[in-house]
Amino acid sequence: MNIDYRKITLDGLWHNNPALVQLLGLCPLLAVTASVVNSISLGIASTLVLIGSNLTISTFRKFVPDAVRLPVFVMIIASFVTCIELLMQAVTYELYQILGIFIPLIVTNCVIMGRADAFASKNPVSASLLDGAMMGIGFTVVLVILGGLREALGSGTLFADMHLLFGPMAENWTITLVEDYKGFLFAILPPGAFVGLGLLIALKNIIDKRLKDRQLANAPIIDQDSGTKRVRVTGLIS
Amino acid sequence: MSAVLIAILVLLSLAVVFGLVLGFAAVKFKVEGNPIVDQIDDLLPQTQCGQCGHPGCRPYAEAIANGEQINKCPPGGQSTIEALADLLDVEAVPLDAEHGEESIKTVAYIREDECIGCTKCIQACPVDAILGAAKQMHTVIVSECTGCDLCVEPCPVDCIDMLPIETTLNNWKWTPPVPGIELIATDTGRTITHASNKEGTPS
Amino acid sequence: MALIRITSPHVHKPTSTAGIMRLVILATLPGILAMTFFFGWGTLINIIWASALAVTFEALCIKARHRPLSFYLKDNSAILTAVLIALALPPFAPWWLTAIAVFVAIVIAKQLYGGIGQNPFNPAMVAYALVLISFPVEMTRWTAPFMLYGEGWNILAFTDTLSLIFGSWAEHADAFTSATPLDEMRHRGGLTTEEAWRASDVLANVGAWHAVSAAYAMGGVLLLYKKIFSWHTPAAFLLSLGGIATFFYIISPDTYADPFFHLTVGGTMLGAFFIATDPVSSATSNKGKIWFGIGIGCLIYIIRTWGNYPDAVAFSILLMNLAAPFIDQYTQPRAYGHKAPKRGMKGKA
Amino acid sequence: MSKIFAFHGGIHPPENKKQSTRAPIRLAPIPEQLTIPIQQHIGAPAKPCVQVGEQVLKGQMIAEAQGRISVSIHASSSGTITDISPQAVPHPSGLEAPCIRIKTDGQDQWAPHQGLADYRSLPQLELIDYIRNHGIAGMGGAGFPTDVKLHLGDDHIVNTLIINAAECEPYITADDMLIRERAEQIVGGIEIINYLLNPTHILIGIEDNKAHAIRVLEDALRHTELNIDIVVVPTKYPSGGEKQLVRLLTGVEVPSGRIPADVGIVCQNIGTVAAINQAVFHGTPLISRIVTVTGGAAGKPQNLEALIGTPISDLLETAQVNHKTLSRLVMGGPMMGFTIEDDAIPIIKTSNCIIAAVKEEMPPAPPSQACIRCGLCEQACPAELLPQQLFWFSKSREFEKAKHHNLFDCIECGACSYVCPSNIPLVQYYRFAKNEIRAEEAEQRKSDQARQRFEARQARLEQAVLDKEIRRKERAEQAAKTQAAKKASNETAAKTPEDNIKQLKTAAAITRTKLKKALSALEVAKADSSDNIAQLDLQYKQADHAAEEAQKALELAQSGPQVPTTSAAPDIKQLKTQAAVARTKLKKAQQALKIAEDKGHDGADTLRATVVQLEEKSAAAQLAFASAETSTASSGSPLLALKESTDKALGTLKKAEAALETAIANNSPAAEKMKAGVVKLKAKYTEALAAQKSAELNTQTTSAPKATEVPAQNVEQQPTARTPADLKALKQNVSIMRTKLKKAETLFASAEADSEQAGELQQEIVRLTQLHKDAKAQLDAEEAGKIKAAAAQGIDLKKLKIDAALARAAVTKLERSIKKAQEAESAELNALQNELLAAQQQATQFNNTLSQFE
Repeated sequence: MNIDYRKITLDGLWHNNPALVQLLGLCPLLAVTASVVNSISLGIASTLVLIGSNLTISTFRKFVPDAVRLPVFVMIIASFVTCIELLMQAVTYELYQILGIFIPLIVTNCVIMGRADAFASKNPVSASLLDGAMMGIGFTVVLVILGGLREALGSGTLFADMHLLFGPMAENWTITLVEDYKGFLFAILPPGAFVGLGLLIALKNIIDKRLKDRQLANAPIIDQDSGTKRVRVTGLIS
Repeated sequence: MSAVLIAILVLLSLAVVFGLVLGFAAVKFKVEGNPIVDQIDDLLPQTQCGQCGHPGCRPYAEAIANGEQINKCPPGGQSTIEALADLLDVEAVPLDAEHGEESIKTVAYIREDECIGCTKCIQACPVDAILGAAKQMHTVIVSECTGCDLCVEPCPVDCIDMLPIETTLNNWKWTPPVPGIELIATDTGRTITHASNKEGTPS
Repeated sequence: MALIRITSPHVHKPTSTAGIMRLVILATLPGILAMTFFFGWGTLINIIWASALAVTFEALCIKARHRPLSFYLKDNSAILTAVLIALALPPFAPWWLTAIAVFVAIVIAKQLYGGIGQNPFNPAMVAYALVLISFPVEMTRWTAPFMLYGEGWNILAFTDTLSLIFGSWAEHADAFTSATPLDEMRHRGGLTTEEAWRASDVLANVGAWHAVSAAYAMGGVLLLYKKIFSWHTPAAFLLSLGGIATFFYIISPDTYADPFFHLTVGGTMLGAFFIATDPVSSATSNKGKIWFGIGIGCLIYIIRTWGNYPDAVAFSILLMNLAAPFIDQYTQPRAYGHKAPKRGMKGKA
Repeated sequence: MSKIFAFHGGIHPPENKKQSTRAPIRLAPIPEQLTIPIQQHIGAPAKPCVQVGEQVLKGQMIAEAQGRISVSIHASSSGTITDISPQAVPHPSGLEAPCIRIKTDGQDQWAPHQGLADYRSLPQLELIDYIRNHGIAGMGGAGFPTDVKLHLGDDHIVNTLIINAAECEPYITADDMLIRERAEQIVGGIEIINYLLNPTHILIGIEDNKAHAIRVLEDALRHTELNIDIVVVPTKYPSGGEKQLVRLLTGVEVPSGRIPADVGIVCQNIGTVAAINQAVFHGTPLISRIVTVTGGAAGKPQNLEALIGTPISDLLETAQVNHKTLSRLVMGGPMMGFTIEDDAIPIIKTSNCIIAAVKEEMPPAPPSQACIRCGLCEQACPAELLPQQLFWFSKSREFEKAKHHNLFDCIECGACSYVCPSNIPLVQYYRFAKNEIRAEEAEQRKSDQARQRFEARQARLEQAVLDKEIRRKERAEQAAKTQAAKKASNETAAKTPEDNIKQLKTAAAITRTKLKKALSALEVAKADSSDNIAQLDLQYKQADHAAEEAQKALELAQSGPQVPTTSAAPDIKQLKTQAAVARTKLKKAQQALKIAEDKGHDGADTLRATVVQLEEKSAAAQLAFASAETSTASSGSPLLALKESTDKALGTLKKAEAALETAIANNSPAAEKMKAGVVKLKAKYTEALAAQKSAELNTQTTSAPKATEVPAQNVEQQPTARTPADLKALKQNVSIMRTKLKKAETLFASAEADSEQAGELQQEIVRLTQLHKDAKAQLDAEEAGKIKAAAAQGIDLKKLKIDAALARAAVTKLERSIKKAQEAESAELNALQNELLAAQQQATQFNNTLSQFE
């Protein structure tokens, strides 16, 4: 079987981006993207689970009967999420507390379930692994951009509290965009996340349209071989 | 260790219970056939023209149900594509030009003094809308003709024309009003084409 | 003689959307005058500033959407939105606050949804709610009526007001700010209503608020008379609010404010006559309008009395805007020749 | 006074009615040309019952009702029918529809007509038929045939009759003026309807802006015994809508999708009522109506009584319309009327108003803005719909939802469009949506039908394949059995009838050969007169031979009654042919003789002798044929042999033609000769056909008298009828008989007193009638035969045409393939081009021959 790795990569990052195109996993996406650090941590956690689950499911895909695949997938995903949760408790306890319920909620993240069912259960291990990684990265990127947007608008900073994730060396990563910023509460609140995501999707559509237009302008006009496909319904009465 | 054991046991028993439920459901709610084919077939224009690459409308309906593109039916045109998109909950795509273009509705007309009575068109007509016999001149039952133009090609003397259906007082239709100025460049498409072939309503 | 084919009807009532909008704007005049009289030039300056911004934003959006500019600008809807926002904001709201509000109203709440006639929410109220949530401090800085009047009824000069709005607010802010009667009533600590009335300066001056409300009501009655909107929404709105207030007032006059208070302070009258009656975002049928009004009235009382915010007209109207399509589905009038009205929606939603 | 029940919505557009009520109703002048559409009503179009060129009188029926829902149409004035063809008719589409056009003669001469002295003496059904025949259709709007509404008494209980005089549309005052000036007609009409429907309650609904009319009507109603209530309703559009008026006057709503009769109510327009009165009391059909001609461009706005079919231009002229300021011509009211582009469009039964508007009074609609859901349309809708919802659904083509929102309860009154501040053409959207829904439904029906037919066809084909398989097996079995049977017994087949036929065929072939020879002889004779004698001698011999053979065949036929008729019949045919041939030869010989005599040849004597002999032979052949004919009964398939011979001739002809083609293609020098040969062959073929024809003729002539059992003297009297193709004689015969019969009849009439003579005469008349009848029958049969013969000749042309078409098609196909070959730069190009040349030649050849024949 011929696997198009380039296509898988591009799909995950852009064409079939889980957050911007598939609109999956919106619950954590909208809830935790108030700051960059939250976004990064949730993104990484989701990506790890995604890679792990895709790998496992792809490996065992031939042994799982179709009728019971969903319970099996849930089991696998739940195991990985539990691992991640325990890991975060151990390493970044503060962050774990901030993200709270959204870490366990990764179990129900549609991105992971969706990729498991749509891709990993039908494709070989290497492709699934790449797909999990790319989908995860695509998801994380959107999370981070949205988080940055909201953090900048809402509290006038960027990369605040990064030490929660990266340890003491990240203490002074914080960038203050506007001194003495009063804060724009709307951006921090969930409605701001909705508006922000909407704008991001719009932006992606604009870029896509531009790309397509350019492609059309450059593409040579291919003469279509038309009218060859017609099939006669009726034959001779013999 | 006992905690792990208990967990495993609990999961096992859950698996057994749900497995039974699943097994029961698989037997009890088994779906026979595919009802969607009938629904798709209902939306297709039934011209049986074969332009989609299938021998008739029903085979195409079956193909659509199995995931074929919905834009291969020129007689149905954009409205059929939209109805199908609506039914199947997929995105409406423009008509595939490879299978032909949407044109005005026509019916076959046999120039009767040129007909030599070869019966080739009778054999070609999928809906038995041509009347005639060997060595006798043929004629088309206009009310039954679907305009599929399958009869045109077999005619050895090229005496069949596809004539557009004439507008009379009985089948005349009001033209849609020109959408106001609220129309923007990006939502042209269908509405514009509808508007372009009309005359005289307020603009 | 060039005869053309035109479909009937061939005559048309000389009304226009722009005319309706203009009339509504005119109907806000008594309210504007009253506000100016009691709270100084700030309201007027805000209206002008907001209108200028609104027209600019509207024009930019229309251009960006490749639509005919003058055709859309002529319908006066942007100015009406701006006037309503300016009336709802505190008279000395800083310039950027008004700017954000107008931007949200015109760009996000109206044009992004498809422009005039397409917005599910009242743009002015979306903007108001957004700035209220985002900038609680600025939004509660009202002035007390007559506070700007110095000795011998000299109102704070126009230029001073300008610098107050466009200059740095912080320097003067505390000199002028005061809570609204609803704030006072809500944050009165453990006092009974009776005690609150006696204790609060703001509540003592509540007459000015009553006057402003009366001015709005006047404009509303004018629109009613002109048949710009039907009586259903405002009547249902005011009656339900009054009814609930009366009910609770009778149960416990000490805990709950009297119905008259509820009807005549805050944005009640402005909401009842100018915002809830916005046809685009409200229910359609007469019956639907009644339910719509009742919903707003009830929500206002609930939020004012038990919610976090002292006034609730904006939230209530937005919530009911959300419910309007649903109400429409279930309040279709019975058509001629039908036994019962049809309910709900057939076909795919 | 009855109570008034309000209906929801409605609007108050400016009335503009005063302008046209100042002057009394005036008769419009009779136009030069009347254009009367054959469909002026709902239902089936009437069927024209006049011919172009026919003279018609005023009030004469020119198209009769067809089917239950239809009304007849009458000439509006006397004149000549000039045309029955599609003309522009009053319809929003501006399309054309079949119309009868009458060129008036200015006499305006009435056809005899008479009213009913006492309509109560007629049964109700007959009275309704009477009304239907007088072309009464609803004059308010839709033009529903009135008789159908009056017929309702049978399956509905009618308790209320509503006379609609509301006339709610602005500008229109036709009904208003009708009441003012002709109230007594209305009362009379109501009495007639009352007799037909027998309602318990009669209401006249009239808007309060017609004070004068109300007064007149009240006065008029004093003279009637009926209990009629005038209900004055407030002026509001559309209170004249049927459903709205029903609601206004009775408080009852007509259920959705039903008619008022379902709730016991019948509505009639006041104009219709007056028309019924005129029809019943005066016998005048509906040929004119009152039309309001008004509008800003009209110099003298007024009501005109115009003939149905009058072009609008005439009315505009009468009302002094200023064509410079006229910007829009509306037929009907400003709310529901439609614009017309052509002022030659005629007035029809439903045309109540023509508005010649100036630009200021009906300005072009400004561009529509976005809907702001202001709800004004909903407040105005008289059907209590949600116009803005319907608008969204119609615009986005969500017709299912539009239907759910009661789109089909919309009466298209236009009130919503009138009030819309955003100038949205709401009602236009609804009309469009209704149209689309109806079209979609029709399409759905059609596609269902197509599916059924397709499936039926598939099933049939499958069945056919199966059947064939079964038959094949059966045949195989059968064959095996026969094989076995053959082996068992060596049987000999009796082929007597077949032999007989073969013989006859040979005979026919021989005759044909002779014919050919005779022809060539004739040609040669023409070319060279000196060789006359020898040629004629040859002819004589041939004729002799033919006659002998005919004699033989005759003997065979006579002596063999045991021979089956099927085989004997062709024999007779042949005899006939031979007789005919002999006659022809005789004639030719006579001609030759004449020429010879003129030229003073010595051979003239011999020729003369030949002619005499030929005469004898011819007579003998004729005799033989006649006797053969009388001896055998004719049967169904006597033409077979002849047909076969014609087919053979055709075959030869075709072969020759093919040969000719190849010759031409090869540029052979013999081509010219061959061409001549082909022409000859064609002639021969034509002759064979003619023979066949005459044979057919004979069959008929012989069968006719036999079928009618002619008395003996009749046969004696008409021996000429026996000779074929003597149409003239037959005709004469018939006319003689007719004259005789007439004479006898007159005699009989004058001699009535004398009973004895009368008896005799009567017998004579009976006999003569019989004779006349027979002669006529023969003549008819003869003529029928002729027609058939003509058809037979047609076959020839047909075949040729087919060949020509095939050749043409071949040329086009070749051209196409050459094109392809050119594109592909194929090596076959040369070969193809040659082929094309040949095909083209062939095609031209055919075309030439074809043109000779056509």
